[in-house]
Amino acid sequence: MLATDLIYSFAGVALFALGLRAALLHRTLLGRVLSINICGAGIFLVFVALAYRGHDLAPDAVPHALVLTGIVVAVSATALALALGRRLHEAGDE
Amino acid sequence: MNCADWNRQCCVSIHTQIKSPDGVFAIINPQLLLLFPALLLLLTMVLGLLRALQGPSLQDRMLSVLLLGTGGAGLLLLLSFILEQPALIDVALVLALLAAMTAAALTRRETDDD
Amino acid sequence: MLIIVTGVGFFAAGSIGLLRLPDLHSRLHALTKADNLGLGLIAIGLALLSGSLVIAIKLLLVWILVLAGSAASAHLIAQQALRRGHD
Amino acid sequence: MVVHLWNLLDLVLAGLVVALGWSAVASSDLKRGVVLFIAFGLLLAIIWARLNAPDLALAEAAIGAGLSGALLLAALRDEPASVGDTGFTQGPVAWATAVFSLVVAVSFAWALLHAHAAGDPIRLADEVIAHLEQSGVSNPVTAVLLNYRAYDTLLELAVLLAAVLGIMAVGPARPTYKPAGPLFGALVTWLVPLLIVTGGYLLWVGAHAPGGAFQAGALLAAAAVLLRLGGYPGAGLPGSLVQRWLLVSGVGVFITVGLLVTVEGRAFLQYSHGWSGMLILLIEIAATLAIATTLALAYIGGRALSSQHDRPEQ
Repeated sequence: MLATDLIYSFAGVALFALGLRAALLHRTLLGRVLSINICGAGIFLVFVALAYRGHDLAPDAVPHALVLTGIVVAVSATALALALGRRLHEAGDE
Repeated sequence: MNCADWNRQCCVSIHTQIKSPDGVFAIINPQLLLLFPALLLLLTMVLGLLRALQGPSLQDRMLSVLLLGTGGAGLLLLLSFILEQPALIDVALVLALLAAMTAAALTRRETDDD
Repeated sequence: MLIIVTGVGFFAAGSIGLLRLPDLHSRLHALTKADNLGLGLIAIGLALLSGSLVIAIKLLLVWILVLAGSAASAHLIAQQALRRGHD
Repeated sequence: MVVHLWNLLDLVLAGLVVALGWSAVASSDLKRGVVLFIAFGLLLAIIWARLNAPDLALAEAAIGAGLSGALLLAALRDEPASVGDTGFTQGPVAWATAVFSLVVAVSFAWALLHAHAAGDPIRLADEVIAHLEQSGVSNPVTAVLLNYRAYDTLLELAVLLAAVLGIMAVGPARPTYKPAGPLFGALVTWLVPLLIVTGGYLLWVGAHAPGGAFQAGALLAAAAVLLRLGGYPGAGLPGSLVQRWLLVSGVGVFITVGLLVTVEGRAFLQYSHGWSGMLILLIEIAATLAIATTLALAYIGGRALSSQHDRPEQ
C-alpha cells in the first residue's frame, strides 16, 4: 500500500515545480499570478500532507494554522498584484 | 475534550444505526461502505472536467466548473460521514452558498461595458 | 445506501451528458437537472443514515442552496450565451 | 480492501489536482486558465477535507473556490486583447527553466522520501493537544493561531493590512456592475443574510470546532462581493472612515490586548488562564471584521467607495 502523505506531498511537489516553470515563462501578468498561486498551493499541499497522521490521530495543527493564514495572505497578495498591474496598464495608456 | 472526541460524539448515532440490525457490516467500519459511492462520484467528476479542458467556449468550461461544485458538495457530504467529521457539512454549505458567485462574476456586465 | 448510489448514478448521467451532448444549451439542460437530483438523493440518503434531525436539516439546506445557486448560474450562463449569439 | 479503496481515491484526487494545476498554467489562453484555476480551488477544498483539515477546507471553499475566482474573472476583463506580448517565453530560456524546475522538484521529492523513510518526526502536535486545556479554546487550530503562535497571526494581519493599503494607494476602484436581473437580484437578497449568519456561526464555533476569524471573514467578504456583483457599488461596506477603522481594528485590538496583559506583569500576548477564552474571542471578532473589510476592498480593487461616486461617468 502507498502512504497517503507521500501521494499528496508528491502531488504538491509536482504542482510547485509546474507553477515555478510557468511563472518564469508566462509573459502576461495574469498568467504569472496564476502560476504563482499554483506554486503556493503546491507548498500548502506538502505542508498539509505532512501534517496528516492517519484516520485515527488528530492531524498536526501547527501546519494547518500556517496554511490557513497562508491562504488568506495569498489571495490578498494576488489582489495587490492585480491592482498594481491595472495601474501599470493605465499608466502605460496615458 | 479534543477535536477527535467532539467529532466522534456527533457521529455516534450513525455507528449504532448501521451496526445494530445484523452483524454483517460490523467487521469493517460501516462508514467505509460509503467509500464506493464517493469514489464513483469522484470518477464522474473527472469525466465532467474533461469538458472544462475541451471547452470550446468559456461558457462550456464554466458549466463544467458548476458541475464540479455540485459534485464537490456531494463528495464533501459523503466524506463527512466516512471520516466522521460533521464540520465537512459546513464546508459543503459554504460551497453551496457560493455556487452562484463565480458564474455571476463571469457573466455580470460592468457599467462601462457596452 | 441504495438512494445514495442512485444519486451518484444521476451524477454520472449528468457528466456523460455534459461530455456527449452537441451544444451548450442542451448541455445546460442535462446538467442542471441530473446533478441537482443526484445531490438531492445523496442528501436524503445521508439524512436517513444520520438519524439526527440537526444534520438532516443541514443536509437539506445544502441541497436547497445548491438548487438555487445552480438555477441562477444556469440562467446567467444561458443569458450570456444568448447575448453572445446576437452580437 | 478498504485500504486499496482509499489509495485509489487518493491517487485519483492527487492526479486530478496536478492535471488541473498543470492545464491551468500550460496554455496561453488566460480565460481557460482562470476557469481551470477555479476548478483547482474547488478540488483543493475537497483534498483538505480528505486530509482531515476541515478548517482549511472551509477557508478554501470560501476563498479558493469563491473569492479568488471572482477576483481573477474580474481581472480577466482588464487584460489587453492584443496578441503581441502574450504567450510564453520560448527558446533556450524555456529549456533551462524546465530543467531547473525539474531539478528542484526531484531534489524536493528525494528529501520528502527520505523524511518519510525516517519515520514519524518529532512533532508539535502532541504539545498542542497537551496544553489545549490552558489555551482557552478546544479547536487546536484556533489555539495555535491565537494563543501559542499569536505573534505570527498578529504579523499576518499586519501583512493583510499592508496589502490592502497598497491596493487602496494605487488607484480607484474597479468599475461597478449594472443592476441585476430579477432572478439574480432575488438570489443576492437571500444569500447575503445567509452568508452573514453563517459567518457569525463559524466565528462562534471556531473556539471548539472548525471555523474561526479567517473563515468567517472570508464569508463576510463573499457577501460583499455578491452585493457588488448584484449591482450595489458600495458592496454593503460602511462609509470610508468606518472602513478605515475596521481595517486597522484587527491589528489594533490584537496589540491592545497584548499590551494590556503586560500590565499584569506577563509577557506580550501571554494571556492569563482564566481570561484567555474571552480575550481570544475579542481578538477574533475584531480580526473577522478586519479580514472581511480587507478582502472585500481587495476584490473591489481600490480606494474607498464614497470617493468613487463623484468619479465622472465614462
